[in-house]
Amino acid sequence: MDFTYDDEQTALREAVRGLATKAYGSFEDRRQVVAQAPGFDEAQWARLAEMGVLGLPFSEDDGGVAAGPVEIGLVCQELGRVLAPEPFLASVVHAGGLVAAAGSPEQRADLLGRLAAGEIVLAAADTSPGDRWSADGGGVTAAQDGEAWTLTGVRDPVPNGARADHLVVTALLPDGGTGLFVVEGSAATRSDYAVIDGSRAARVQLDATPAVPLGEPGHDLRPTIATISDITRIMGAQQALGVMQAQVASTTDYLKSRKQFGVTLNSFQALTFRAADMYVSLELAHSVVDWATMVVGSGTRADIASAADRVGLQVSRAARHIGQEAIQLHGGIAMTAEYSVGVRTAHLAVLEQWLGGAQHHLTRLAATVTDHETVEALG
Amino acid sequence: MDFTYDDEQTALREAVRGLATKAYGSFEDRRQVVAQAPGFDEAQWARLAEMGVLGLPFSEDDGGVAAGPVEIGLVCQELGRVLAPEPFLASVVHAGGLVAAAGSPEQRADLLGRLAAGEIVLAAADTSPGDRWSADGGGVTAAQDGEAWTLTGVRDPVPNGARADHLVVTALLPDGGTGLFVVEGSAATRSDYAVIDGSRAARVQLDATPAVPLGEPGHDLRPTIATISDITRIMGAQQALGVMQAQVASTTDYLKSRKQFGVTLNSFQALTFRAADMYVSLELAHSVVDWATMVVGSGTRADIASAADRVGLQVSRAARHIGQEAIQLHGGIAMTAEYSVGVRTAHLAVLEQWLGGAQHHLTRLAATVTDHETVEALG
Amino acid sequence: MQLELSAEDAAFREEMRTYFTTEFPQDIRDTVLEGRELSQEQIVRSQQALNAAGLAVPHWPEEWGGRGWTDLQRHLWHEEMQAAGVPTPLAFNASMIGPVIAQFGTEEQKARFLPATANLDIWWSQGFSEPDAGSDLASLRTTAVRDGDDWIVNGQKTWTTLGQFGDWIFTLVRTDPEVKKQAGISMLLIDMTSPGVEVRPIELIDGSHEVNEVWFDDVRVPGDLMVGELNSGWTIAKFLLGNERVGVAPVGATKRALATLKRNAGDLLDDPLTRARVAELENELLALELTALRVVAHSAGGEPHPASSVLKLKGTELQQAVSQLALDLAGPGSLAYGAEDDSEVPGWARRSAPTYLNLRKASIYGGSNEIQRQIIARTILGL
Amino acid sequence: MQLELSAEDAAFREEMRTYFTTEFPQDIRDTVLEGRELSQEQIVRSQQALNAAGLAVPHWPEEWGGRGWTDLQRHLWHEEMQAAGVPTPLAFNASMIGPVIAQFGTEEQKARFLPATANLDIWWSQGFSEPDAGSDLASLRTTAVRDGDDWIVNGQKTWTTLGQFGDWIFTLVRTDPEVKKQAGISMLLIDMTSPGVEVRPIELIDGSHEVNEVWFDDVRVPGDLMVGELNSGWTIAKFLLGNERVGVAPVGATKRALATLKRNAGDLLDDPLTRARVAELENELLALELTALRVVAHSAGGEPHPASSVLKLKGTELQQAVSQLALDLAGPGSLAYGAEDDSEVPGWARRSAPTYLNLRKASIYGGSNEIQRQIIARTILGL
Repeated sequence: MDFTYDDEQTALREAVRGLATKAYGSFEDRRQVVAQAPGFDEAQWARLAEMGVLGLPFSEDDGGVAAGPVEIGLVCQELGRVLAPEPFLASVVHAGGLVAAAGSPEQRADLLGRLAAGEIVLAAADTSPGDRWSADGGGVTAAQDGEAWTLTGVRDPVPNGARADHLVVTALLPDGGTGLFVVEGSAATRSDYAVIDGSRAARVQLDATPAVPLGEPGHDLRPTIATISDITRIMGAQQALGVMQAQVASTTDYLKSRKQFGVTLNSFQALTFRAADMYVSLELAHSVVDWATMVVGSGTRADIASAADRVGLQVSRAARHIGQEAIQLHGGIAMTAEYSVGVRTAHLAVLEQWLGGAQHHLTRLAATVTDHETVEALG
Repeated sequence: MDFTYDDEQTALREAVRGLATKAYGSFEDRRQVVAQAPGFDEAQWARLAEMGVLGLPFSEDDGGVAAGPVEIGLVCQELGRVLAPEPFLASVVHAGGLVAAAGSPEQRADLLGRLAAGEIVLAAADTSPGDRWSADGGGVTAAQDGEAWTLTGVRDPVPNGARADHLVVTALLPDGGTGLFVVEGSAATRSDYAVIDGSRAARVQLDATPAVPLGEPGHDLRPTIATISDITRIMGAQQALGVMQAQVASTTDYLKSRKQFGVTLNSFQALTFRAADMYVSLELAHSVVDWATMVVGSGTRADIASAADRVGLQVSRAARHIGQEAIQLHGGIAMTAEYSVGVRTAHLAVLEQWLGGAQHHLTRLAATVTDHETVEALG
Repeated sequence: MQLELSAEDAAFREEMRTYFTTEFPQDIRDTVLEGRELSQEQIVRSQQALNAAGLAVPHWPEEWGGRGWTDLQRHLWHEEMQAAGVPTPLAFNASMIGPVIAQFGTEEQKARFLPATANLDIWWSQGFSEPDAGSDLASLRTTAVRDGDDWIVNGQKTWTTLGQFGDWIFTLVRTDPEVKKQAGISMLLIDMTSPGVEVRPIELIDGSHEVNEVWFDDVRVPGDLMVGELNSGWTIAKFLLGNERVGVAPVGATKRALATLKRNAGDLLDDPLTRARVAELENELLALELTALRVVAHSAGGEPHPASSVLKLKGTELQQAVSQLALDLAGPGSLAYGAEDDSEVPGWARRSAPTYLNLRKASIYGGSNEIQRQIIARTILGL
Repeated sequence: MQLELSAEDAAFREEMRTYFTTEFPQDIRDTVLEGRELSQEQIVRSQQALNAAGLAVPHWPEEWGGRGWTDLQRHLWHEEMQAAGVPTPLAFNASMIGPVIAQFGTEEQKARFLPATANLDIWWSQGFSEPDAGSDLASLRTTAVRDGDDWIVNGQKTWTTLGQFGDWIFTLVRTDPEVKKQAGISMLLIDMTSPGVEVRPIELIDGSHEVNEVWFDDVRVPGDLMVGELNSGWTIAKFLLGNERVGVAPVGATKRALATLKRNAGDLLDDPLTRARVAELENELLALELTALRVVAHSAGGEPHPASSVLKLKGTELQQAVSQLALDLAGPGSLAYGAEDDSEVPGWARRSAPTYLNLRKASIYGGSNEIQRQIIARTILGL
């Protein structure tokens, strides 16, 4: 039982933090990058590839370095800390994760190799309008004609969908079950739009669009898809943790430096106590994020699903609390787009959707309370 | 639309406040009175009768003065303010209310006349172990033999049940439905016990115990019983309002006078802001209590039921908040039985049971949210 | 105690409801009811319609368009307006500078400004807040220095809501730097087309442009545009900010927002946790509305009722809570913030994230909730 | 990062679990598991059983019965103890005065007191709080004045938990009234059978008698019963109060309380709102337990980890929240507080109201939650 990074992990964190801070340590730089398509910095994407970050999760055969969830998580955390807009979570963790889990050796070597090299961007398209965090493929249907497959339907929102070179799409199979398909980005009808935190998403329309099945065609991949969604949630929670750490640090700094009524704000006990409560939320969330990340490394599909629910609930609640209090304790300045604090809160609101939202997870957990006597942290 | 007391109501309030404060303005006096059976002061009961308070709700024919819910409510509020242990709510509002609603003219004149005169105490027995605020009579069955009726079953808790001269008991009728019966207190097997706030309740065992039907025998009185329960809840909310007002006042006084670290506690902004939040809870609850009381005067059974749910939810939440914060802001002293603050919080916890509890009412209200577009304060 | 409206008040409410729902321009109401943004033209047209009906400035002196209503009647007017989706009259004009000029202005100022203010022929902006002041308004630094009969103004204001539409701005300026900070402040009316006035937009986190910085660089202001006595600005500002008892809490608008959300939610309301959240919010809104009624029923004379702070505090919390529920119900659809109108994601869901973020301001602007708690603790509880 | 326990720690935990669930006196565990009150005899017998098994004071110096465990092992010991319903060793002895005497005491004091303290042959009481001090401990007024080699003690202590059972009391007394208030305080050990010591019960709002006032009227205390240097009492008190990293939050006990409540709740768990409350509490308890593990895993040396305040704050909140859920589930049955044991209202429901009220103390005693927030704000956040 150990909650600390080892030396290699610490070195990786320092390296990623250095790269991320160099690019986005000044919030204005981030602001300019997200102001135009594709909403992130292609050069930074290449630098992340160079550092080996984009291939972290993938096996060496697939062009990666086979790092574990702790390493992937700390990258998410560091990127979250500076609101780095590069689509690591969407492209590497989620879409890349689906390819790694379901693709044939050739598909993995091709797609993941190019992804790790920073040559392409992938996007996962699994949500249709009205969907609420299901991974069952509804909204897009797959049709087969001999060896050829086509997809029809609408996916929206698809994070980074317009920029993606290839889309990894869930779809209902003709004989039941859900499959995974690769669609060329250019083959789909895509409308790019801004998300509230400055990131980009797209509506993706598929209309008998040619598609290539990932792995053996025609198999029901729902369990795989669900697990990769769960892992993505846990890594989204890591990203949120980085954001929340930055929120607490900014708020603390502000209370120490900002003067009103002739004194610094930390003279007002009502404010410092609220900062203390933010810290409590942060630390409790931190513990659950670390735990869930370790469960990814050692748990069964069911363990990972449960960990995703638990971290989803804890971090969604903490994100709401910390995001709102960070704005309130800063006052008006945090309402402006030029200042990082409010945008971080916007990003937390977006990450909640990645996580699945508190009530969704609470409902799932509530269904299980009579299945166990206690919830045990250690197995 | 008017939220103020008229001159007569104000005079009544002053009179009741005077009587209540004289008896229990010193908390030690209250403590001594509740320390022994019957848990209240018979002499004070007589004084309330003398002042006309015990007959307030009843018609003049029944020995009362036919006052409205506003008058009854302000009595509850004033008694709550000093934690007066006399069973006005249990005996006059609840049990008396059932007699007034269901009794024959003779029964009303007899029972209510003596109640108004302070000669007897009544208690309503409508709850059996495991019941959760239903008024359907379950737990006690009525049997008829010619003109004679007997009841069998257990009622527990029955507030003031051991002292009551007559018990007003709900029971399942042989042909279905629920009836109301009067049982001589001495005819039942009763175990008296203390409630956490110093009041008394009893387990009442009926074993083919003789009983007299209230009004025409054999009619299903569920709607009547439910409405009287709802009115009792609203009056219980009035009593809770008095308690909460006293809690906010005590807390404010304490923060102004108590010194720590060389200054009075109101130098600590975190504490004064929490007192401000207590005041907010109090005022919002006050508004709903006043409103629900007026609905008793002018609404239908359904309106009163809905008002009881709304006031039950609002006041239960406020009671929890204010009760807990009053203790916390006082610190250790409020944990002691010698000091009024903690006992007031205990009384609020007891009143929550009278009210029905937040979650019970929330569930009922949640069932209705799609029945209306908005909830309107004014008809 | 009496729950029913008097016959007179009931008739009054009916009159309001009828006007708002049948005579007022429908396109403007639709815009509000669907949660879209009003254009400048719509805001002006709205207020002019109200003014023509005698409903823009009912609380002003009767000589200048006021109606001599009771506070309860004003409350009913305000709630019916919100329930019908009619924009409330521009606060800077109707609730702020109008009453101030009526109270403190010269006869010339009244004649010059009040009719145009009521009719929104002049769009007023508010120039109080400054970058380093925040809740500590009295630490303002914008200066006005005598030059003959005129004042020369230099400095910067910020958080000037809708300043991009402003014709005139009422400002607090420091006219005596030597005295205790509250004592050296005056109020000046400044024509925003004057040389040296510059308005710079501030982009907010929801992508909106609703507040601005306003810079003053040697702006010359004629002496007859000072309101009230020299160095009496603080008194006037307190009057202006504490003037309002009616409509302090956005009760009607929040009720409407929740009702709309319920309609939009559809099947999502089958979830017992969601229903419970709605029920809890409806109950708290009822408590808030009843409290607002108690305040208007009790208020007397021109003094602000201290419970106004309760209304502001709880009112903004509930407004924010409804926006959070909308965000939660929108789910992944809330990401589609910038999607085109033909998106399958419904408009309410697409607007849920910006609305949630935008409304964080509600507990900051116009006296933060910390200031409200302080008022309650000090003024009401004596702490 | 590694979730699994090492083989050694897993074996350690198994050893603890086996002892607690198979060898420890069953009647004592049953009393705890059913939420009934332990008698004095049971508390003594419990600690003596633990001491015989080498499990009463594992964190003391090995010379005096300590085991040289890691913090993680102490955490596992503590959690397994709570999970099994084994009372934790009396804190006044095991966590407070024992470590203090071991750290600051003379060799004579160690030999005289430590074995008897570990074995609960001496029952210690704590004499720190005073009626007018509250959280401001350093403002204490009880005095000790030199008389030859002895000290004469006068004053009053309060909130002395279980003082009715106390044999000895460790006190903070003012030995120098002239200096700054923290500087003039010393620690004295006082035999509670000494002439002039009087213990008076304080009845609490749940009807329990667990705290007391202790009065000192010219109590003569031999000079060799001062712990540490003269006027070093404040340093010792800080050591004593900040000594604990393990078991700061009642995680295991609260988990057990919630598990028991679920079992008792039966059909009431069909209510989706109740299920959601349980699920939320279970998740927060998991977060708390994981945080406690992070703290023990990170702590090094004798310094208290500042996150202990997080554990205390959240731990007491959750403990209170579970007691509130019990009260809500008990419903009207919660009124039957004083009913006889043969009541049809189940025991857990009858105890729900006193437990709810009693646990309000959890956020007041032993460093109120306001003090914990202050420690977090100052020590951790530097505010």
